[in-house]
Amino acid sequence: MNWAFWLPLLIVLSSLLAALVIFILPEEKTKTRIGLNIGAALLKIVLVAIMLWGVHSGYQFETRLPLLPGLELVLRADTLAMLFVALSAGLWLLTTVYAIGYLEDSPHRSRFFGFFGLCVTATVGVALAGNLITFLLFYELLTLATYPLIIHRGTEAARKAGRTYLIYTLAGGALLLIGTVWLYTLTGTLEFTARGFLSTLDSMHHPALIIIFVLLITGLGVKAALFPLHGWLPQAMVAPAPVSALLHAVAVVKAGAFGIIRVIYDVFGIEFSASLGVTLPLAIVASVTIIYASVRALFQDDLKRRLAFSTVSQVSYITLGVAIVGPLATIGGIVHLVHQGVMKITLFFCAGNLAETLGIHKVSEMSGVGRRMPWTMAAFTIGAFGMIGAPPLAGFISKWYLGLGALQAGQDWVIFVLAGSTLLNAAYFLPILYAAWFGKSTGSWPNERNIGRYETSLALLIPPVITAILAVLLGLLASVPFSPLEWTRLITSLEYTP
Amino acid sequence: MNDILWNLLLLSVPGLPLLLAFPPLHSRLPWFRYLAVTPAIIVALMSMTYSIELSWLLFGIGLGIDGQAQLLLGVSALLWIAVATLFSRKTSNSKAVNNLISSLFMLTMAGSFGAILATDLVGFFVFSTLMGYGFYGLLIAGDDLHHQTRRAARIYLVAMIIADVMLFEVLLITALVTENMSFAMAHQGIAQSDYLTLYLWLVVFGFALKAGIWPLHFWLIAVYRHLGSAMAILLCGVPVIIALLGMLRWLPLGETSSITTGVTLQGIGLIGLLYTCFLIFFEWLKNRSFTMITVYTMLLASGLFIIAIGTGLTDATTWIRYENSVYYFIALLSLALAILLALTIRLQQHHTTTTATQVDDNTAMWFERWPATAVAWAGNIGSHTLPEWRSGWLAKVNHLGLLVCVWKRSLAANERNLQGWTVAITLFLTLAAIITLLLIFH
Amino acid sequence: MNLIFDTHWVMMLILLPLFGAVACFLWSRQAVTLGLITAVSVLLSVIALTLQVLEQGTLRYAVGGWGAPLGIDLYVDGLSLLMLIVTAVVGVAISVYSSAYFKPGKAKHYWPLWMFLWAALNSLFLSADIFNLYVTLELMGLAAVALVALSGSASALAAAMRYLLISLLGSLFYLMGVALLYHAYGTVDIALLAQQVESSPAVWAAIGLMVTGLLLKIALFPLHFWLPAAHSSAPAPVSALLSALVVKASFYILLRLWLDVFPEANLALSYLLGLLGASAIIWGGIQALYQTRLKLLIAYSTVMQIGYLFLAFPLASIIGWKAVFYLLLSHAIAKTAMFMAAGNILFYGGHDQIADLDRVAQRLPITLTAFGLAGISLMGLPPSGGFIAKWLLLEAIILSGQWWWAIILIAGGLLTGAYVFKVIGFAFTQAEVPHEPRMVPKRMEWVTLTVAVLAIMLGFMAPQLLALMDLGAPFGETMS
Amino acid sequence: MINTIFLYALAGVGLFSLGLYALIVHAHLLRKILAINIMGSGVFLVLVSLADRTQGIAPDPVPHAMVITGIVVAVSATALALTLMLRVRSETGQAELLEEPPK
Repeated sequence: MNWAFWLPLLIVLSSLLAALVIFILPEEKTKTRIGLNIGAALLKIVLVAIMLWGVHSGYQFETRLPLLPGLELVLRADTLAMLFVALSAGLWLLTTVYAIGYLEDSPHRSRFFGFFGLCVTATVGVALAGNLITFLLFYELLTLATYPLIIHRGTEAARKAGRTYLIYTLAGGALLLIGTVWLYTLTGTLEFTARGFLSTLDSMHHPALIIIFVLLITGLGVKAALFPLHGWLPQAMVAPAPVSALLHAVAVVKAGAFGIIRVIYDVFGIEFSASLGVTLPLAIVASVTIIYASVRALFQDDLKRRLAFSTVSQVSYITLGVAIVGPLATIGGIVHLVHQGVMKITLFFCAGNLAETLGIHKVSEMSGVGRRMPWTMAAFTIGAFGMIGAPPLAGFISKWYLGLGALQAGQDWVIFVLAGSTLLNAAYFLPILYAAWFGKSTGSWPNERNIGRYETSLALLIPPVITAILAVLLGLLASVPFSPLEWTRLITSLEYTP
Repeated sequence: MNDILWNLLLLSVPGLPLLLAFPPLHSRLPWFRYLAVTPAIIVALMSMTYSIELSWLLFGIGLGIDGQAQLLLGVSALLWIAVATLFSRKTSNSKAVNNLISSLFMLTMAGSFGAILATDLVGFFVFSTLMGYGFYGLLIAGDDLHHQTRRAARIYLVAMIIADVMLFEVLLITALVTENMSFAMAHQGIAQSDYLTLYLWLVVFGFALKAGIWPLHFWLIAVYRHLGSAMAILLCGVPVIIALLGMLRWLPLGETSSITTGVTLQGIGLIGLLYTCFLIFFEWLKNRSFTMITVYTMLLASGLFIIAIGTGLTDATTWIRYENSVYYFIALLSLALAILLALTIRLQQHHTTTTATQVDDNTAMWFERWPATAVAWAGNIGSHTLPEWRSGWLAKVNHLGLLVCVWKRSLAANERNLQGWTVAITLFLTLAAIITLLLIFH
Repeated sequence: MNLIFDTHWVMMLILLPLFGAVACFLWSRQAVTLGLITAVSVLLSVIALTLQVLEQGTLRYAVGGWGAPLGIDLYVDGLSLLMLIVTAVVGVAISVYSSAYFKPGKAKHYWPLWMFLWAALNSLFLSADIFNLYVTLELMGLAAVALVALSGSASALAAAMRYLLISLLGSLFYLMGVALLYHAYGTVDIALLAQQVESSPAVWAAIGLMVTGLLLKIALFPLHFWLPAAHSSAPAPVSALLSALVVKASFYILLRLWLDVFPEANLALSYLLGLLGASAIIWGGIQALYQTRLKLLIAYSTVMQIGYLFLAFPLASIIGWKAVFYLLLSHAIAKTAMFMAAGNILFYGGHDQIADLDRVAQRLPITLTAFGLAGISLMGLPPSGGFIAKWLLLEAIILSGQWWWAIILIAGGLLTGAYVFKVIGFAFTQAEVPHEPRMVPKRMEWVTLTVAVLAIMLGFMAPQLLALMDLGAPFGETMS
Repeated sequence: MINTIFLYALAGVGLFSLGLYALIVHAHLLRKILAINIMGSGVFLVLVSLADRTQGIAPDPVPHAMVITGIVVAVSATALALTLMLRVRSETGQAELLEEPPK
């Protein structure tokens, strides 16, 4: 058996097959479904671990299947891909555990977990895609797999959110498609290459390349929720909490951001992009998004909506880091892919716990909740401080490299964006913490239920606690080998001409 | 073997309080507040210079103990013991609140000890941030809280966050010029770089805000007005002293001279001194509040401190001569102030406090009212002397002002009284203006 | 192996369904069994023919040994072979579906007609001369009309009548063109004509007549007026047949003539066709979006998809032709699945009002999945046949520099998305079943799903299918 | 010089156009069916007349074969059309197509 060929495929298939089996599983076979879910998630983690080790030792993993004459479906494990794969595999397990706890006794679980698995499949595919067409393929699959999850509840609001989501993402996908095809007609290849494959192109084509860049980034920006294409994200928070968690931390939003990284680094090449003059406008768009979304977040009373705007803002850090041309900023942007994921998933898990256990959906209802659910709120606190960028949490590391990179690249204005964002983040997170810990509890919650022996059921409690601990460790142990930061350094060293 | 023991001991100074911050641990231990201080006392008593490098932590963090740190650690441990005693008396009825207060107590303690021991910029920053947030928590934890205290605490928080943002920029600048973030290396690196002036001003501004030095003292006074004795002692003994220490540690004193900066600082310190004298005088005439006078004394001392720093920056050689005395100065200052405060607050509690409510009205600071002030001002010059259309325009502005109010009210959904954000915005704008100016000059 | 390579599978493909039709007619009680046997044997014959062609290259077969110009020639190249294959695949699926769909009373009419239609289709794809094409076109039309009328309702009869008149009209236009061409060159053989045709007034008149006649039958905007009624009032399997195959057969003739017979440099006409195609996409899409009945929605979707096929005409590149041909194949499969799904829903709930679908949709997950998968292919989202086609078409558009077609293409994709998800959105709403439903036979649901999965699988078969298309170089010599 | 054969062809085209006109104008289905038949006759006339392409030699037999085939097709089509028409009339009470779209 040829591992180099099969491993990437297996990683994609592990969740795909599980999803397909779950689809046809009768609703009442709860145990089998849980076993399948957890088993597949564990299997994937093991496979990813093997591959991680392999990539680190210099093995090449690559799957190639013919798709069109001259174009192949390529799954390749490069360093950047591994970062995202490891993130999604790890968080998938936690989210699955969480979702099992969250959706206990609710209808349509087979459908839910089926699409859940598809969603992860698509995300992993996006991560492993070795060329733009493969990327596109999984990117669209992701749109399709998440739509049923968003409208899972079947309410009018959910349908509306789903519709908005589709309008945005399908239009974005169409732009991406045009850009991709156009690129293909110019170059005849779509293979991701470190430092890009376009710099050798005749300068006659440069105007076309700029248009292609805009097309691609706009298409990806929809999912990455770049201003003004972010409208769908706050609406999509009607989805069940595990879905929001996955959407915001790993799957959809990250796929967009990851795509932007791919396009800039492995299609255009960062230095070539800079010479085309397209990075500065992108950085400005990202900055506007960061500030704008933070300001919007201030005014949201719905907890999940506030978190959603926070996501819009935070994900643009990634774009910003990528658009500032310089290795340190790149590190900041890429590592934020992981850091934001871990922190935001914590926050959404906690929001879900509040909603599920106490029926709390609004910030204004959270007064004193820290005393009722200390573990949940402790995790939330860590996540929130991480978002603010307080040391030594994960968010601090990202901000550190972003700021440093900006200074190194001579783009001092970015510092103001970061500072402003820090203040705004503090402004919309700290009142929550304040209310939760120090507010007077009214004594009764909108819809309190007793789940389990602890403050809530263990399946709901353990995932956020683990991710919160991770958020601390990712910061504290940032310099340890195999940490995302060190891995990102490895990625970055490949992207810049020495 | 001895090394391992020392490592453990040094690590446990911030580590033990950090560990004890977990409710399951501290709720099962008796005397845990004193227990947490123990390593600090042991280290303070053993006279030895030792340092460790934790390269795996963050970007590499160093902890070390030398004469100066020992002195401060000792004093601060004493203060903590005193505060612990005061704290253990007043406990809340609710177990959850007690746990929360204890956790915050431990976190603040860990932060303050860690900051004293830190031998590099990042470490200091991490620990002082921990201390800052912890302290804010302590300020507002508790069942019956005066709403003015809550407000004052919020102002403290905003001031602290802004200071942290500035210090974060300092960190970035330092990281840009040097790989090694330890104080010694950072000083060397920054002294040779173009960023020196920017660095100096950011550090001074950031820590001055944290220490409440004139003219950035507004939060300090607001906070002190409504504090109990324990918290008052803690405030002067921990956040203020750590901030002063930060200035000493972060500035490349004795290694490089910057005449203009130094002289300007001396000037500011002097004006601060004069201003504080006035304050004390008026306070004496008006209220005879001993607490406030003590606080103003603190301002006085910090003014002196700034003059000293200014002098140090003007002339490196002078600094080296009296460097140690500055450390003694702040150590003694914190002790003296603590004792003074404890006494005055005791005194005050025996007298009836009738003045407090009158003072409350003045706590909204002038810049918190700036939108309204601006509109009022424009109204004054517009509606009386100018034709109709101008006043219509003003009405629109007024409307805008109303919008701001709506904005404020909508914020109130989160927390009843969130005027603190005006402070945040004003400060941020000021900060932006200053940094821009500095960048232009740079 | 010799058995495969020596048998005249070409003849088998025409004779088998013909015999099947007669047998079904004669032994109407066993019509279902006989029909299924015939369907499977046709499929096997097509497979055999494919092997044969792959081994021996393009095939020309003179029926009865007469040969052109007097006799009838049958010709197999990549184009016709793929049409045969898709017909066989769709045919088998529809046969299986129909075996459960029709009540015995209807089945005895349905099976002979359907077999007859199949025979007509197969012979149409195999015909090598333009007159023979006319005859088969006419036969196909008559069978199709009879099938539309099968349900016997007033609206179905009216639709069938209109369809018949249109069909006859189109055929006559076409025949007039054949007459003119024959007069000018004395032959009806496509290959011979291809060598001789030059630009002349008579040829132009012939082109005009034939294209008009065929467009009527293809139902290109604005000549589509008859299609929604006919396709939506027929029984579900018939709707599937009409949308997937019958319309495509007329397009196949047009493609053949355009590529081989009509002289180059008819630029204005090609642009006109492209423009009509673009209008069809937009108009059909908008109409589909506003329909309240599912089958009408699908029928308008066919109007729209036909528009796509005409985008290749102004591009006039090999890759463009391949793109639309691929689109034709994937649309045939996807539309079959879609109509079958609509049939299931209709079968179950007794109506196909979209607004009331939530009651039905939740109970038929397999059908809904099939509908969704087919929808993905129609939208051109990866991974599906539709995506490959769209990709190729975009590539051709960009290579030709006529970027405005790309806008139409994308807008069409989004419109498709809009109306597909308009339906799918109902799958997730919670609603009670108000009345006693009629259980849908498992066979119908699963065959629907199978066809839908096939529509997706087409996205992974592109290299093989495109290679098959190149057999005999129907689109021109140079390799793309 | 106007060839008689060409005249026939012209007549054929005339019939075709006449039929087309009638097909569009008349609403009654029988008239429409008749119109189609007339159009068909027109086409057959054209085919037959144009068969004489080469002067002097016996006419080309192929078009005749075509016309015969065509007539067969036309007869069966007409039969189907008439049956359908009768069914339509029995269902709707009139032998015309209603203009409004299906329900």
